[in-house]
Amino acid sequence: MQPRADDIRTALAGGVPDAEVAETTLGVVARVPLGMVLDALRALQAAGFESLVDLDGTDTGELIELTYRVRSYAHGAEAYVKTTIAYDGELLSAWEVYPAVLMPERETAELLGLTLAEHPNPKRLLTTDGVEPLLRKSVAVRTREEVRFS
Amino acid sequence: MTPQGSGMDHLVLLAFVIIGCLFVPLTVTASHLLGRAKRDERKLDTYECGSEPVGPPWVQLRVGYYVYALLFVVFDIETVFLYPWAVAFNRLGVFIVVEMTIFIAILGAGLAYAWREGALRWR
Amino acid sequence: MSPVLAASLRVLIAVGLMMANGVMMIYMLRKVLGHLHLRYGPLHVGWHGLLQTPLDVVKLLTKEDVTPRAVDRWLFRLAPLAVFVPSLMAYAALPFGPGWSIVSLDTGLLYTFAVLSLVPIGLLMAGWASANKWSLLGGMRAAAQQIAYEVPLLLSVLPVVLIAGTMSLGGIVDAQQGLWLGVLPRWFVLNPLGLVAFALFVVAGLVESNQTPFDMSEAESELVTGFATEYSAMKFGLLFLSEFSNQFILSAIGVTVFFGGWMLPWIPVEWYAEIPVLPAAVFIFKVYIGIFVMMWIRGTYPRVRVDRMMELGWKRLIPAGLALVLLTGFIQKAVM
Amino acid sequence: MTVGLPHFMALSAVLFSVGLYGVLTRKSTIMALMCLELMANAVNINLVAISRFVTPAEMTGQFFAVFSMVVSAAEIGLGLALVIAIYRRRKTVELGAMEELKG
Amino acid sequence: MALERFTGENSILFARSEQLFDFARRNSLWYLSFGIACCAIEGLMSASGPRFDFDRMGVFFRGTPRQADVMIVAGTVNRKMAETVKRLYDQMPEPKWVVSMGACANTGGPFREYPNVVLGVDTIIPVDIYIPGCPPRPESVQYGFIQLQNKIKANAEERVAAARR
Amino acid sequence: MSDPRNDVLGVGLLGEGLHHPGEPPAGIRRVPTGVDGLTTEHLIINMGPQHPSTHGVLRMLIEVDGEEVIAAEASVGYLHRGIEKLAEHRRYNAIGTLMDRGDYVSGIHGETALALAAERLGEIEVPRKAQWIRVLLAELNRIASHLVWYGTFGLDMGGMGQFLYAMRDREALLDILEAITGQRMMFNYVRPGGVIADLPAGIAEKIRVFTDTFDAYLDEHDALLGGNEIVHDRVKGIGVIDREKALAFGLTGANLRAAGVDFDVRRARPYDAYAEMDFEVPLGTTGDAWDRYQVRMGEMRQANRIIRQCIDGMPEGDHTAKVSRVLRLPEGEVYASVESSRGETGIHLVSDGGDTPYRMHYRAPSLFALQALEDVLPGHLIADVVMIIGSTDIMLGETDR
Amino acid sequence: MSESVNGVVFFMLAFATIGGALMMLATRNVVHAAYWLLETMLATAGLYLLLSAEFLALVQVLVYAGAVSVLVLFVIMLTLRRRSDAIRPFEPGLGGAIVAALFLGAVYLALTRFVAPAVEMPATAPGVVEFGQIMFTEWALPFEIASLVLLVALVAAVWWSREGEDR
Amino acid sequence: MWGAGLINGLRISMRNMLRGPITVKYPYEKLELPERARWSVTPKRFPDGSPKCTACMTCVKVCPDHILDLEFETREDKTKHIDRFGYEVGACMMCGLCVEACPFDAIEMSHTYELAVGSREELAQVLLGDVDAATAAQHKAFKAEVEAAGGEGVADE
Ligand code: SF4
Ligand code: SF4
Ligand code: SF4
Repeated sequence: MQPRADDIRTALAGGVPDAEVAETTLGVVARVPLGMVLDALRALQAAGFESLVDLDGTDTGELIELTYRVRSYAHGAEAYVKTTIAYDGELLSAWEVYPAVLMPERETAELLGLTLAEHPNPKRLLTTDGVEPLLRKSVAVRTREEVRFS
Repeated sequence: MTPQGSGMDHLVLLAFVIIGCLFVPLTVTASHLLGRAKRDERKLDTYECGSEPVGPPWVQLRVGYYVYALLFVVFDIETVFLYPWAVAFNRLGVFIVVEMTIFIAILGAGLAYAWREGALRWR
Repeated sequence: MSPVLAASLRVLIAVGLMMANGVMMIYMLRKVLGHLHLRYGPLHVGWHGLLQTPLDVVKLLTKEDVTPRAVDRWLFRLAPLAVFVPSLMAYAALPFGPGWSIVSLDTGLLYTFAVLSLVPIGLLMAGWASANKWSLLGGMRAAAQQIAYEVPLLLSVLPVVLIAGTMSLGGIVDAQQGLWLGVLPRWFVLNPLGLVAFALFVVAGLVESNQTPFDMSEAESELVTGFATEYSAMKFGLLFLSEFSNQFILSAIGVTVFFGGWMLPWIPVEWYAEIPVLPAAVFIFKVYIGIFVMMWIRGTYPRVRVDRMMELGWKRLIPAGLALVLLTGFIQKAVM
Repeated sequence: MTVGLPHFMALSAVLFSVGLYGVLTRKSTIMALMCLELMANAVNINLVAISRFVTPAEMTGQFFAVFSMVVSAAEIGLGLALVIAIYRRRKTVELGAMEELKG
Repeated sequence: MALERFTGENSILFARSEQLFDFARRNSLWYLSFGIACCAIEGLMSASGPRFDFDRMGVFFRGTPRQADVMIVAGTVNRKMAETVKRLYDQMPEPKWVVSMGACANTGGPFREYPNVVLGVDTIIPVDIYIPGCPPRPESVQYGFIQLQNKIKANAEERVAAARR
Repeated sequence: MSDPRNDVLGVGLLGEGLHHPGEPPAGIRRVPTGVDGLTTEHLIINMGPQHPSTHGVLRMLIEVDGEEVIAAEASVGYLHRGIEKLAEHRRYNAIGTLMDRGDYVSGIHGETALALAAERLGEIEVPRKAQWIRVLLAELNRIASHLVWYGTFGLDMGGMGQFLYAMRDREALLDILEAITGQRMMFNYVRPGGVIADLPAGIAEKIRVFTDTFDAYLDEHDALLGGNEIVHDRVKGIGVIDREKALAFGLTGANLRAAGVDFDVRRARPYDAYAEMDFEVPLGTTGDAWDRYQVRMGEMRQANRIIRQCIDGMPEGDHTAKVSRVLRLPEGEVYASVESSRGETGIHLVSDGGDTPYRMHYRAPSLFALQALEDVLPGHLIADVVMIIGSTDIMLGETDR
Repeated sequence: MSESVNGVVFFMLAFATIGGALMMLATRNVVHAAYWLLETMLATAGLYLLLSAEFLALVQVLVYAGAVSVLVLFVIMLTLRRRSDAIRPFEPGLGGAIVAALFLGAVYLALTRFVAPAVEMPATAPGVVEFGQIMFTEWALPFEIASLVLLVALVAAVWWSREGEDR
Repeated sequence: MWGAGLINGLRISMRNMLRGPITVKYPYEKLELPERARWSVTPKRFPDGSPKCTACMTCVKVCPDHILDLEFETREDKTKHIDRFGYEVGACMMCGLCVEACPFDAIEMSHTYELAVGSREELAQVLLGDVDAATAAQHKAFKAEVEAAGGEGVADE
């Protein structure tokens, strides 16, 4: 089911030579620099990963780590592409490779405070204007005192 | 006019119009008086699923059924003429069938033409 | 001024009928739909919920009447009237018994259709005046329905007019007296041509009375409430009432034209003279059966798409109607 | 008060002149067509009234009125189709555009 | 003057008609079908479903606020939704009531720690009945409606009593 | 951005980019006739957030010309309530309450996805009985969810009967679910390590009665909607999301299978006891609304079959593994997904070793279906819009999270 | 029915007809104008009823009120760009007014000179049966011609509408 | 044949009509809730009427929504006095986590679902007010008593 790291490495070898590919608890993960994400995704798509099924971001405390999850139905294989981006960094949209990122990108950008570049519809998705990036670790949830009403 | 018969009936029809036209404002006014109104500017906003409407509705709207309306005028008037025909049918000779066959054939030809031209398609 | 008084009296009878029918039918609708859907419908307000609809009307009377800012004020106010008056007038020619109609018109059938054809224009008025996109589309669809189904409706009853030789509703009922071959009542629905005509009538009538599966103009799930979206309080009540009244009228026309009107099968007409209210009771009973069937359909079917409805009308029903009329003509002349 | 033929004729005349006035002054083709309908209507009233008073049994006027209705229905159908056709080209429904069309 | 005795604010006729109207109002509570979240499934769908059948007591849904008497706020109201809720409430004609259904509408419920969620719909619009639960059973909602009817009745009686005084 | 309309709208690129109307779908004839030479103005209509048929709070901005949709844009977020964020502040056994409220008509699936992720990361062995119970509940819940879809799908078309009949069956299911879990919708039953309680006594009989009657009822449902010519007329050829589109937009679940892609998480990477179950995965061919309908109806049949197997073969044993009350997972990240009623529900769990997740991402299948809608809707009529939305069975609770 | 009622009815209908026509010209909103036209048509149908031309009245309602007004409304909605287009300033049009007034004057003169043949309205009027009989015997040919006229109109209208396809 | 499905549809709906309503007429009839049904939280008591809660705060900490709120005083002898055991029923999601967590089986999910109230204030309940919290000794005694009676009926979770 899961591809071996080598397969992914070969798939990426042409486009993104400096990708670090490893097998983790997550699966096969290719870490690529931010600028190479599109190349990596393109390479993976060429290698038969037809569909992108997920994209999310994690605020690691210093950076934001993005995880793209691509899948090949033909081979029944799955791989992850990870990259990091600075706070308030500019994320290049991957929608021309995988249109599936259209909304997840908007969501991630909005909730983690990134800017979208070359996205066809870079509006906010979930919240109204002026809402802070809620998924950042720096944004606190309401405290017990704030929510209690009695 | 005749005191009995249709003249009276036609008067009743007029009474229908008049009383109907009185009845509606009456009920609406009654409801106006009985209802407790509270003036509120936002209440008067146009409803559009809870969002702010984008642009007015009175634009130059594509009425996809416009060609139907054209055909309808013609067909309506012709269909109406079938009624006196049907009523007089039993009282007249065979020629009436012939007449009507021609009539319906003409109508059918029109329909067929419109059909062939694609006027019977939605938009 | 007695003629004026007499005329007004007749009209008031019609108004009363319409109101009573409206209230009754809404109650019935909710009851029938309830039971069709494994529920009860109104149950706790009054005996078996009988007070439910009257109270709804009272409530509508006491609601605030909102006239949104953007509407075309005059037309917005006028529209309930433009819808209500025609459907009220349609009661005029219905034969509730031998010679019992509010007015007896030679052209009763055509008259009823003519006044009903004004209703969609009122709906279009309501839709346009509301300055609401949903309403506008709803009003447009109401008019579209009319232009597609007026002609089939007119055509569908034509064979009966032809056979009966009259288009007075009373006359059509009279033409259905007696028995076919000594067994079957001479109702037109039992006549093969009449049966086909009836099938056409059912479809066209459902459209004309805005019933599911042809209720595009208010299409709850598509256009919110269609033309009535901006209407509140009694204006909405009147629109609603007319809607139900139209349903009654079309069912009544169907009963009159195809099901022997106020007659019961196999019972000689003379007997009716003995029991005065019987014809009216029979008539209304039959009409309500027709209404029940409409509600049954409404509780079962989804809605037809609006373009399909138009095409069905123009490409199927109109040719079929024309053919049927011609065929009836030929057969009738041949038999004569 | 008895209503006779002259009443109807007067009514018809007034209606006709209102229609005429409209046709002559309205710039919008649609309005002009509507006014034309008004004029046809006025004529029909006249026809029916005369028929009722003069030839009640033969109903001649009524038939004339019927054909007049046919023609005016055809006319408005055609007229509006034309309006649409012109509109498609000129993007306006003003009468002036029609004249341009001639040239 | 004489007329006043029959129609004035403290006449018996006024009291009687007011009672009738309130009887009608509380037995014909049409609600706006406005499901926001999970509660909608219970409060609006199951409620109109065959098992619970709110239609029995005259409660049924209308698609547009113009014809509704009650707004059931069934779900979590967040900052983006607040505006809509307010607008729809405003667009309902008088007299109107609000039933806040479920923990979220009452107080923000399970999500009240999240800054984007409004802490109870009563911060936006006046609420008449609060129904706890997450989601409340349809019966709870029905109980809520009975409470609402009682409330309307009590208000009416108060008004009539005030008129008599 | 040059389009002046955008200024009025403030909503961006309506009608640009991907939202270009594609080729007309098979069911829609766009042969220009009649007045097509007219350039008419377009209306922009807000469909939602309060609309009888957008199932909750989807706001669809549609641009129509007459009744034809030119462009569509989905605006979501009216139900954004921070499930992902709040999960970072909840202990592992309390996150289930949030997951229940994500895809709220099939809560078990969300709970299971989370439990699977936690188990994978913590390497917790789930007892066999717990696995079977999970499968049983998942399938019961799948039927309940599909019944809601079935009912509302018909409701979108204006039919009422099927909705209420579906609700009848759903009530029977909810009774069972309530007896097992304690609540009708928000179960909070599946936890890392197993399930919170064993099946109550006598429930097997109840379920069996349900499965037996449901087969007949399901046929009835299918006949009522699927057998109706009006429905055929409205559904066939509408809203085609073909294979390419489905893959491009990352669709999963029934929407993907309707396009003919044979992928079901239960089959492809079996979790819980699915490897032991015998079931088929219904597939469509063209990916139109009718195929989606068929696939979902088939899924209900299969679910019923699985339920029967679960009842018959329910193993003995513990209903939960030994896990400490305050579960702490080792540092690391995992991804676990389940086949929920709407598609692949995935949980991406990042742990820093504490008793709450460091980050939990919830992959919502509806979000992906929603993006495809923007592409599919243009070219259809308004009447079709609600139906296409209905046929993809999106749940706003999970798109917004 | 007494004659006075008859007169009252006539004047009501006449008022409605002419009032409708005038309002149609006076109103600044084209949609309103269409509805005023509708009102005029309906009042005219009432006049026909007064003249015992029952069938004609129904034709009037069905065709003018039912069909033509829908068509007119559709065309208005199709061609108006903006609401401001729908509302246009009142156009008095002096020339037209003079022509119309001259015409009216002429008619008035004619009417006053014209001594109406002392015909009373006959007590009975033939019904729709007679109408049908006469129509299909004496007026058969014109009738067929009328249907041809309609056919031509239909074909032309469809053809014009179709034209858009070419471009 | 075209139309067969339509007729069949009518037949199905009629058949359902004849099956009869399945409605439970709520205010007059009530559904029986299953054993496990979880509605509002209520305190449990010993047979003598004193509460079982020991004011250990476990439930307060475990509740994800911070619904519960316990104010108590500890006396010198380590016994506790509960001033107010507050419960915001209006925000409770009835998840049962607090009941699960309570080490003393001192609270339970009741079957009361008729909770609608007319004001926000009423949404906050006081489960226990101004009572002495149970002590470990009390629990021990109770347990012994139960075991003596055969251990049936009051089984701990
Ligand atoms: S109260 Fe509970 S069920 Fe209701 S909307 Fe909130 S989370 Fe959903
Ligand atoms: S049931 Fe859940 S939400 Fe309610 S008090 Fe207990 S832990 Fe808190
Ligand atoms: S209820 Fe239970 S957990 Fe909560 S404080 Fe009392 S003893 Fe502790």
